[in-house]
Amino acid sequence: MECYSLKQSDVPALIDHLGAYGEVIAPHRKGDVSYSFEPVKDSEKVVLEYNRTLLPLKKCFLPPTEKLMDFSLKDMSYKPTEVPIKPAVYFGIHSYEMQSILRLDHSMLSGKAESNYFNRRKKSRFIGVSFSPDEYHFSESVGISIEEMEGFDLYLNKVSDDYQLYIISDKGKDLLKGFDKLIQAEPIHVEGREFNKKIRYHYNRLPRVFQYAYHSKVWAEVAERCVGCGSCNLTCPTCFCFDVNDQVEVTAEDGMRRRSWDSCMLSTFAEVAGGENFREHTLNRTRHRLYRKFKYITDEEGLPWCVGCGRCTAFCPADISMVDIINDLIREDEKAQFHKTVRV
Amino acid sequence: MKPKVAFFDFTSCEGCQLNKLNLENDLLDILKHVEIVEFREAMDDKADAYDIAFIEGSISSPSCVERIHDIRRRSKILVALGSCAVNGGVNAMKNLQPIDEVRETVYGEDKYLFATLPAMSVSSIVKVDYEVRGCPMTQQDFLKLLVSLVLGKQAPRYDSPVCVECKLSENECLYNRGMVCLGPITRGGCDAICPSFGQFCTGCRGLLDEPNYIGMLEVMTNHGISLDEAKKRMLLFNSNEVQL
Amino acid sequence: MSQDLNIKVHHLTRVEGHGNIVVNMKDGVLEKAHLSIVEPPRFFEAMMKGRSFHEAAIITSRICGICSLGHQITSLVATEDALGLEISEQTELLRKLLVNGATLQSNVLHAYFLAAPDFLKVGSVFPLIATHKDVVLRALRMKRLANDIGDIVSGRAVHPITPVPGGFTRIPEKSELVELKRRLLEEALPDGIATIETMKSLAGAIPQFERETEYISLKHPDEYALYQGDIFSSDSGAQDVHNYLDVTNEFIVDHSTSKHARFNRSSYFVGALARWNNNHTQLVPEALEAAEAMGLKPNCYNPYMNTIAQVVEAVHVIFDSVRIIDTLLEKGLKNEKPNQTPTRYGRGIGSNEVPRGILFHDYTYDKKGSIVEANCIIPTGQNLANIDDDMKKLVPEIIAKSKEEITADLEMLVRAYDPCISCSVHMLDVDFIE
Amino acid sequence: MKRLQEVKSNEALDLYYPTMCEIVDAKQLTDLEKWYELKLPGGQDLGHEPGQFVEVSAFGIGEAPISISSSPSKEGSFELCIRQVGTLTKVLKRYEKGDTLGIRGPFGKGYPIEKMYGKDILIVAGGIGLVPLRSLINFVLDNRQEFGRLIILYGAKNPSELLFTDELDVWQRRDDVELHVTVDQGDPSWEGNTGVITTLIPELDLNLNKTIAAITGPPIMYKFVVMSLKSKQLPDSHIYLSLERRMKCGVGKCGHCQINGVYCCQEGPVFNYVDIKPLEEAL
Ligand SMILES: Cc1cc2nc3c(=O)[nH]c(=O)nc-3n(C[C@H](O)[C@H](O)[C@H](O)COP(=O)(O)OP(=O)(O)OC[C@H]3O[C@@H](n4cnc5c(N)ncnc54)[C@H](O)[C@@H]3O)c2cc1C
Ligand code: SF4
Ligand code: SF4
Ligand code: SF4
Repeated sequence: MECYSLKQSDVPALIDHLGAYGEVIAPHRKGDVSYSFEPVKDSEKVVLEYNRTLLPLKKCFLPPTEKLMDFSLKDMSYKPTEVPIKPAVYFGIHSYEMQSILRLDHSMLSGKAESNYFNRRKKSRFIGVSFSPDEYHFSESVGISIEEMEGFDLYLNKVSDDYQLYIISDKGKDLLKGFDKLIQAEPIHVEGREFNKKIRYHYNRLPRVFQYAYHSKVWAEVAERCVGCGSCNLTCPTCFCFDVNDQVEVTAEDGMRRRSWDSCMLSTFAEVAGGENFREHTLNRTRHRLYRKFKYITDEEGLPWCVGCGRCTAFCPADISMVDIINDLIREDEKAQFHKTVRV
Repeated sequence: MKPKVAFFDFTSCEGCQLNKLNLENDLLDILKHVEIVEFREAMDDKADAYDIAFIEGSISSPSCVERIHDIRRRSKILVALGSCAVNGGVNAMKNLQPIDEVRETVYGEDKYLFATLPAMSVSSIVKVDYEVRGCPMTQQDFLKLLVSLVLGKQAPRYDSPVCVECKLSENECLYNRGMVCLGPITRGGCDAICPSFGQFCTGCRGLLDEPNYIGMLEVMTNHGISLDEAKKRMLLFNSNEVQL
Repeated sequence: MSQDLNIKVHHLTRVEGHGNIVVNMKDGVLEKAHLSIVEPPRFFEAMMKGRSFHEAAIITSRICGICSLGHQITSLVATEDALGLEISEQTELLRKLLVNGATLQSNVLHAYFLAAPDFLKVGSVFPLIATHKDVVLRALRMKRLANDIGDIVSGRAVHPITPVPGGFTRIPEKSELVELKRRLLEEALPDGIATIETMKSLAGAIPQFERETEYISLKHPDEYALYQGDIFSSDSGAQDVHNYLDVTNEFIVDHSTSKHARFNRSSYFVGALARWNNNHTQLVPEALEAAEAMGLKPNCYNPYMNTIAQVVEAVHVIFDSVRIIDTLLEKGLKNEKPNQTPTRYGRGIGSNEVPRGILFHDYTYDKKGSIVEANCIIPTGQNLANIDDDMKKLVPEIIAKSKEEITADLEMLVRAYDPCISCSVHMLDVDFIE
Repeated sequence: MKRLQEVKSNEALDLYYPTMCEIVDAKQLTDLEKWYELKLPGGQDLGHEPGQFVEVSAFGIGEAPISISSSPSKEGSFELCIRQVGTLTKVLKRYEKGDTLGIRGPFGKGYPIEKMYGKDILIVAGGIGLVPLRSLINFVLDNRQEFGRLIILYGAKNPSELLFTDELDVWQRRDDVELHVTVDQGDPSWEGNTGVITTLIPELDLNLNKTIAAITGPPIMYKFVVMSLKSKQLPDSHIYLSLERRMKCGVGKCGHCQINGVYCCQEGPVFNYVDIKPLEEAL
């Protein structure tokens, strides 16, 4: 892998250079203590040292709300929304975020592939950046290291005050053509970026824990504290459920069909006509959320569908922690195993 | 035939009425679909029967009760507009204190001169077909319902918390900013306008069907306010609704 | 004309809230002439008890949706006075901009939607859509812009969101203010000028009636007072707002659910006409020209001219808003957080000019920052005695007219005051004569 | 895991755009249910299997999954029958002959016809459950010699809610159909069975090895019907059920129809009982 060194002060120049390929989207400050991915207007404003953005990068490929079509009630006709294929560079992306996009690809493209998603995704390039885990990151526990480079075209590793830039794909190499601020360098291993939050088991063992956890009392404990606001799903980079709604203008002649992100933590999510609700209680819904991350898809694809970004925990007003729930399940499982052994 | 529409106000601040007059850009389009036959705040005319009656304000005196029964009898569809009508809104705060005490605060010695009822929602007196929530009701909500009624569509009840729209707008959660917010248990539909403008949600659209009160109080007290204060915040717009 | 007259207008239309006009004349002697307020009481003072200073303005803004901004800002000023919270210059400028927006919206609404139908002798603004479409569209446009000032600066024109004790929860973007300024100059200004023309053409319909009375408003040393100042009476001069109770002297009458007020005489006038009489020299020159064009002269004693004074103010606030935006942009917008750390606890008074006149909020806080006592005195309440006095003078003057005409003149008189009845019943409930 | 690179441009589909279909006939069957016959542009065949569904959309109102009620053997048009329960379905009541509706689909997996050839078919339909099963029944009738016995159990709340009464009469008269109708509550003119649908099962004389059961009805019916069939020793693998879930897309994306880990719109709505037995959220 080719490795170069890049001065911190040259990062804006790199961003400007990338602008030649397409729109550059990168982390910016938002609010008092938060960050968000925004199109770059001023490369000096890009923030490369951030913990996590409010909404995941998913928002660029599967927008929070998206118009599917315009329709006319006069003649019952409609006009599909065209989603153009546009080149874009996603700059300053953490490894878990990249992994979430790869998982999202699977969700939106396997079975019947969706064109809206495909078109947005088609010409995207990704430039990774390393990060220092805070009290919520736990991606290592789900098999994603800070330096995981899969999916990236280029990767920036922070080394003391400057960066090392790795060229990972040919597309990445193309992006750099004509950029002259790079100096050949030897890769350096960066020490001391530790994850503070850890799941106690290797992720391979989690499906087995979940196999016996369906009736655990942990769910009821969580449900007692959960206020059901849906923030955990809505900020999760691998959740992709949506709702579809029609909106009609005041003229009552035209309107549009829109889809928007939905959350399986909301009470009406699994309700059918007649009022039957297949996940009536918070307990059922919390459990479903975690099973979606660690069992259902995992059984098929062999990977946890959680990337350890910590958003669901960091943005939960009730401070419900994904890792704590899992560790509680593990503890309960161990206790059950212990009792079984003792009885035998 | 355009449906005959009427607006009536009871105990309220009339902000919802004003919000309709504030629909400057859409007012003329609306008038294409409906005929406004009664709107005391804006016109003199009166009519006998209505296809759709919009009711603003809480019911808080014996004469209000009579009037609302009368309007119901003459209306095909009756819609409660704004939190005062939907659940009593801020008016219902007076229901929290013993009525004698309330009167004493206001009238002093003369307190027994005056008759008053608790501030009640319209639906506690007559059947309400639809609700437009919020204090004030939002113009988009009102238009949405009006268009639905024109299309003959039954407007579904919205039961998702304010947090949903807050997230979709990519707001920084006020809890992360050290503030206390009622968004998690408040019925959304307002596009999380308050958090989007940096202010906590006061719960003006009423609570979800099944709010987790205990969980919410725990969240609020964990973020630095007393239990007493947390309960008061919850009650602000929902004195008639909160079950603690 | 007979010597007996019995007028009872039940639930007067085109005013905010519920009120009845009652006139009773027997054998040529006027027995009764008054506006009775019949709105059910709402007990705001009681509701405020025990509430935190974070909530005070949220609650009082709900006293009245029409004047919500006025109540909110006045409430904030009272809270800040009580808790010793300093506010920044930027906060003050943004508040003034908001007050201007609210004044513009309310005055335009009143002039076009509530008063103009009287001048044109129709029942509401809706028939005017067919006959005077461009005028209606203009009114809607002006109102929209006025509301947009509220929407942009305070989040929402009715029950504003961002103004909180000590500042704002969100500061508008520079680009938003630049755009507002553009619209004020390119849309509001021409519309304002056209409004003057429209009002000029309607001026003939304004009844000629005069009654000199005491005019009370705020007065500010540097500007046309809308946001803060001293209390000023045309009879006795200036007073500190902390002495407001000496001015308002509220008293109970048996025909109204709202208290009345008096100071040096049996009644006084608050609102646009009082502000005009007391402070017209501080208006921008363009507003003074507008006044002249519409026949409004200093020391005008015709209450019907209140509507014209409102239009003059509309012109003033358009110019003043542009000035405020310029100042804000010049100084650069700062992302300030509200100052919410109390430096003392106790009593505080807030007073502002809202569209209908001078408004007072008075709170006392305990050491936890919760309200122990609250009092609000509302412009319409202060005007009620003056309206009654006007009626007593007016009825004998027009007694030769038909009953319908007399009723119309009386309704128009009450509407000229732009009474806000929702506000005035924030507290009191008395049985009234049906 | 599926990768972006594995997807060719022409494989990425516009999944959410309906085809506009003309209503060529419509009839109110009961107070609540209305029947529609629709035609695709150019009279194309829908190409469905019994048990599959389409997403029906009316602009301005929304979309809902609705079973195809006609047999695939019917050419040139297809039929739906819709109960008015909510936002969309209530508005559809006003749609008449000549109006257009948007259709996406057919979606999902229907009944395993291949496995049913030569077998006895036991239909258990509760209420509106007859709608998708009618597709199967008519398919069997159109290919009568390919199948063994056709036993139909049909239950409704009361006689006025019985659907397709004309066809019930025809089936009743045919001697190659064993039709048993019951209502929960009869009325004075009702001469047939009363009682819930499970009361019909014990009397059935079934050839257990040869019988395949197809059940559709309201959620609470399934548990009891399955229990009765099991007590008759019908093997689990011979039981097929069609499950209802909320569906927003019909193509396995929106997540609403998930039953534990299984997407009802993809793997279902018709399931073999063996496959859903381990799913806690299924019944
Ligand atoms: C595979 C499949 C096949 C189907 N086939 C048929 C068929 O052939 N015929 C048929 O008639 N139906 C069929 N259905 C059911 C049909 O899809 C639903 O009846 C339909 O989706 C209802 O849509 P709607 O817009 O009318 O109702 P909605 O208004 O969307 O109602 C849907 C949900 O919202 C809830 N809801 C609605 N209003 C309120 C309210 N005021 N308060 C609280 N909750 C409310 C309802 O309880 C329900 O849970 C099928 C369903 C599936 C999954
Ligand atoms: S489940 Fe939580 S930690 Fe895992 S990917 Fe989703 S938001 Fe991140
Ligand atoms: S700010 Fe309030 S509404 Fe928004 S996410 Fe946080 S708690 Fe929910
Ligand atoms: S955010 Fe809360 S207080 Fe604000 S409008 Fe919405 S529901 Fe009302």
